[in-house]
Amino acid sequence: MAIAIAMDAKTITVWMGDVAASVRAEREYLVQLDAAIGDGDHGINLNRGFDAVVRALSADEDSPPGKLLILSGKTLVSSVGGASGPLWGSALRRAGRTLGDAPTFDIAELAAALDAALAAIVDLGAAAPGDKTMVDAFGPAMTALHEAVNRGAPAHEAMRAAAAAAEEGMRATIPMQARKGRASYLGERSIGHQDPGATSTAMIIRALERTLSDSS
Amino acid sequence: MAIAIAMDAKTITVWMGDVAASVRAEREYLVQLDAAIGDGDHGINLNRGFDAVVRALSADEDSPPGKLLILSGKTLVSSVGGASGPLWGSALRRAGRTLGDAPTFDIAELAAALDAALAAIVDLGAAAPGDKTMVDAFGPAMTALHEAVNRGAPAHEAMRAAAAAAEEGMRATIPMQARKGRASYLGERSIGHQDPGATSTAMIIRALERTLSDSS
Amino acid sequence: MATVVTPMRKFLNDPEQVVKESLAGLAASQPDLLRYEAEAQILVRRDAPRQGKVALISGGGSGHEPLHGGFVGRGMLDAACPGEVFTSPVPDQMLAATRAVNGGAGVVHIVKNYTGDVLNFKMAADEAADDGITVESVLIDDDVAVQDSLYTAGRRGVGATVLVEKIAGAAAERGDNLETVAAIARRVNERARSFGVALSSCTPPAGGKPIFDLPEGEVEMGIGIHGEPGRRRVPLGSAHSVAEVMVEAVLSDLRAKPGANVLAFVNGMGGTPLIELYLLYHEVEGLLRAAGLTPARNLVGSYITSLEMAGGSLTVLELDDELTALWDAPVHTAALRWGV
Amino acid sequence: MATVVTPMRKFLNDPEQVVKESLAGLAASQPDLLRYEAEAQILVRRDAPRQGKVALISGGGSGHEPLHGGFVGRGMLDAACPGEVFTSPVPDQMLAATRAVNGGAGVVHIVKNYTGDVLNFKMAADEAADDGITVESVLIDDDVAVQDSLYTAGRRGVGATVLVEKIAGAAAERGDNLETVAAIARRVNERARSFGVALSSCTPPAGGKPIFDLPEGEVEMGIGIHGEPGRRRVPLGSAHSVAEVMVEAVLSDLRAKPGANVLAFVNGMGGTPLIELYLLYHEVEGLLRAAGLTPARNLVGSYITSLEMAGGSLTVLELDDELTALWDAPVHTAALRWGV
Ligand SMILES: Nc1ncnc2c1ncn2[C@@H]1O[C@H](COP(=O)(O)OP(=O)(O)O)[C@@H](O)[C@H]1O
Ligand SMILES: Nc1ncnc2c1ncn2[C@@H]1O[C@H](COP(=O)(O)OP(=O)(O)O)[C@@H](O)[C@H]1O
Ligand SMILES: [Mg+2]
Ligand SMILES: [Mg+2]
Ligand SMILES: [Mg+2]
Ligand SMILES: [Mg+2]
Repeated sequence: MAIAIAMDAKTITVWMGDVAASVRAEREYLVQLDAAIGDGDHGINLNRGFDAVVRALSADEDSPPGKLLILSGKTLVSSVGGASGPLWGSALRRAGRTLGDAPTFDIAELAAALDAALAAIVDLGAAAPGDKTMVDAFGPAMTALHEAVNRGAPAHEAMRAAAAAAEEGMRATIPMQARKGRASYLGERSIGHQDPGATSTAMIIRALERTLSDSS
Repeated sequence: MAIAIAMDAKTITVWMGDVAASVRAEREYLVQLDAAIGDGDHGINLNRGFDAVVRALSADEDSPPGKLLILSGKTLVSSVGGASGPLWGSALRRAGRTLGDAPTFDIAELAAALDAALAAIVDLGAAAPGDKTMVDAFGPAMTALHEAVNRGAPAHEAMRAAAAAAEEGMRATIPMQARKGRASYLGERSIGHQDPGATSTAMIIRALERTLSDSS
Repeated sequence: MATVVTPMRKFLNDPEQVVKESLAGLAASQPDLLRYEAEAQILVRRDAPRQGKVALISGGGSGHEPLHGGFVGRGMLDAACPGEVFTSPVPDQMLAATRAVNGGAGVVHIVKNYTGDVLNFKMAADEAADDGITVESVLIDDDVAVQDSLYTAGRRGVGATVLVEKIAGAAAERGDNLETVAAIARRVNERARSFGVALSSCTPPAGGKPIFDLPEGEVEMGIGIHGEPGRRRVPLGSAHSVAEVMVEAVLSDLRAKPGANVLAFVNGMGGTPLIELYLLYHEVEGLLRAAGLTPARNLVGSYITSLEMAGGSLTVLELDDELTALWDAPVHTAALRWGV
Repeated sequence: MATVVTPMRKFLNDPEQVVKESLAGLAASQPDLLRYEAEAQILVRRDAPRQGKVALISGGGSGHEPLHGGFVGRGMLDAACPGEVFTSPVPDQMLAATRAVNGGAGVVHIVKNYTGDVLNFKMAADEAADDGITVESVLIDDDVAVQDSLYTAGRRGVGATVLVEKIAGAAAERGDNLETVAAIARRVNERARSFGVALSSCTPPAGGKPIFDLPEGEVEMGIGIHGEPGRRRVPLGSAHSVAEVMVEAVLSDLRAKPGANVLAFVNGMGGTPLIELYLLYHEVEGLLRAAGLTPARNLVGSYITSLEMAGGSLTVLELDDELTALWDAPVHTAALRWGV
């Protein structure tokens, strides 16, 4: 079985680099999803935002992981706009504050940081489960993550369970009628489409899973 | 051989009624021709104009043919607009003045009236043969008409020759480069298209031929 | 009827630069009126900040021109914060604009009710408060096509935004204080309702594809201004029948006093020419009078658009003497100008 | 009214009525400015005839809104004669307008150089002369896309028409006599050149079909304002490259004095939104400066259109002090307003 190694600043930069790459790769797909029930800019927004995050991080060599997450969140807020900018921006900032100044963190601390991230999104956007938002991918991911951590699974295994749950939650948004964000304007016409924010959220968590697996 | 009967006011009303009917029938075709090298309104313009002429004539029972032509011309001027309104309007007015107050007219007098009509078009529009205008249908028609009248052909035969020549002249506009009217803006791109005004002119002369044939 | 997919028939260089280049062009065409602060990507009234005057700023995604930049100037906005096309601006822009226009009397944020705009403006307002700048946020939500319920993000802000910016701008210009200007802005939003229809889709430059497909002969009823699909799609009827739907939707929700004076705003979505907007106004005006209302003021033109979308919207504002006087007050912006 | 499904993306009732209904809407929206004489199908300045003032009228096919009806009012036109869509009006209209506005000081006919317009205005002028009304006809022919030669009907009148109506209108308003007003109008036409491009076709309501087919990715260079095809068709390049062609075509023919002040008029064809027009102005302004000219004045917007056509045109007018002062003079019309 793999030996879980402690996670550090590198984990954050690799993770954000992976998110930037996968968002760029799926940019058109996210645009199409958003065009169907929103305004077609989600892929462009996140592409612009995470490219900016990568640039910002590359200028910061020696900050601890918490600070890098705060920098990432501030960068998203300042570069994305739209609904997803403040939401994911606040999420990463809140997660960073939770990690504090420690040079490393373990899976339990990571889970706590991600709890704080989800809480930030809910505080700001007030979305409930089933509203057809990023929360419907993020929520199930956290449940699965805690379940795995509690049974002592190694980091990358726990995160693999979280990523799978996020993707399941993402697909589960298809039959939902949106109650938050632009898609809610469509009323019943929002049913039958996968939520773009839930989709990008599943991608962000899957990127973290890859990061941990490769470093283990 | 047919006995040529004298032409009178009825000839004018029947002729104008036939023109209105054939322009209405060919309205879309004339629009397409004009769309190719002009602005696509020729069929609509003449349809509006000759319908107005028919209405005006139906309100005038007992005027002599010359007066009816003047009324027709004035009506065209007041209802068509575009280039073709003043041109054909002035043409019919000038033709009407030539016929004067006589209750009837023979083929020679008709030819003289049509000469005056063509002259009015040239005076106003200054088009020369080969400029790709209605003149390229009207001119050949008059040459053929005079030739037939001079050899003593009966009215409807003479007019049949005129109508055939007008249609030949109409087709001959296809290879021409327009030097007058909207089509001239296209320069060489006007080559290869049949001139809408020459086309409607050939229709007007063909309608006169049918009028004379039926009344003979 | 063949579906015609809207192609990119645009004057365009790099799609990523369209907003910046367009803002530079607007600023170049109005040097006496406003300045473009490229770094912060904001348009600021030339003579800002004006000491003692309540300042108004607004912002939102681009693609709605002349909103908001075309409304910066005397008697209207002190600054505009244009985001990327159809994407709300970032808090840094609103914060920079708030600082640039603050004349000590406070700043009004005019925020169209979209999640993105609301969240980004909120973050900017929080930071402005840290600077000790008093900010009053006014939410615009006049679109009757969206049910205002727990099941939606609430009504969208559409046509009323133009009227709020003009009328509240006049109140600030005459010297009203922050609370009064904000109250007047909220009153305009309160007394205005809008409904929009799309006759075609539109194509965001960065995406390069129409945001939805609308076959010829169909109309999308109840659209917003971001190319969001509407609530239903029906066969396109006569202008009269479309006007009937618009007027009915707006009036049934506005519930204006019988005989009230109203401002009728017939707006084009960007690709619909004036010949049609005047024809539509002809229908709307008749229907309003038939409903017992008096169109005492009107605005006809493309003032809040969705790129090159064909379509239009109707906004009806119930007037009172004060709102009428503030509407008539002098205004000098790139897009609205009278009395000066 | 019956709900008819129209294949066109237009607000439309009976296609035969579109001009009348649109004119009625414009008049209803501007009751203080003008009146619509439905019988004669003309728009007349509310306070016409103004004794002792030289009157200006213009007219042409409809589909170019706001031209000409949107320019009726103080400091511009005294009356407008709108024909059917893309079809010049009939002499009866110009005669009725001439009689309605004649204040004893003579009437200027502003005629765009199209065979139809020229012939119909000429017939009206002849009849007005019979009434003893002095008419000065001014021909507008600023379109450099058409070679002015024996082999064409001569240059078309396009964008300069707007500038002539504004500047000559200001001259008449300040009390200049007939000869002076006509001379100033001719000077503006003389010192102005235009060039237009189409990014899409347009569909006349009565015809119901696009007037020409323009594939995506191609641009029609050197178009007029009636959907006439242009002189050549090329792949659509960047806004910068299109602006280069426009500026080159206009300046090479205008031959303005080095360092001259110019008025740069970036016009939309009806379906192109402001975000693109400002972007295009940004390019044009830079190219004019690079050519050593000073864009001292500008006008950006859709003022002389071809229905819903996507595209634009550039008009450059070489200014002198008098023309600049007359441009700046107060104007109050539906489409242009400042200083009042
Ligand atoms: N109130 C909210 N709470 C949580 N997530 C939200 C909320 N509103 C919108 N979202 C998410 O944001 C996504 C859209 O993001 P984006 O397209 O970038 O912004 P915008 O809708 O402003 O264009 C939606 O798919 C949804 O998942
Ligand atoms: N100067 C002219 N002399 C003779 N005929 C002309 C002249 N100019 C145009 N025409 C004729 O008019 C026709 C176009 O008529 P129409 O489409 O009704 O007017 P418009 O060109 O104003 O739209 C042309 O096809 C041509 O035959
Ligand atoms: Mg979006
Ligand atoms: Mg024509
Ligand atoms: Mg957006
Ligand atoms: Mg025509």
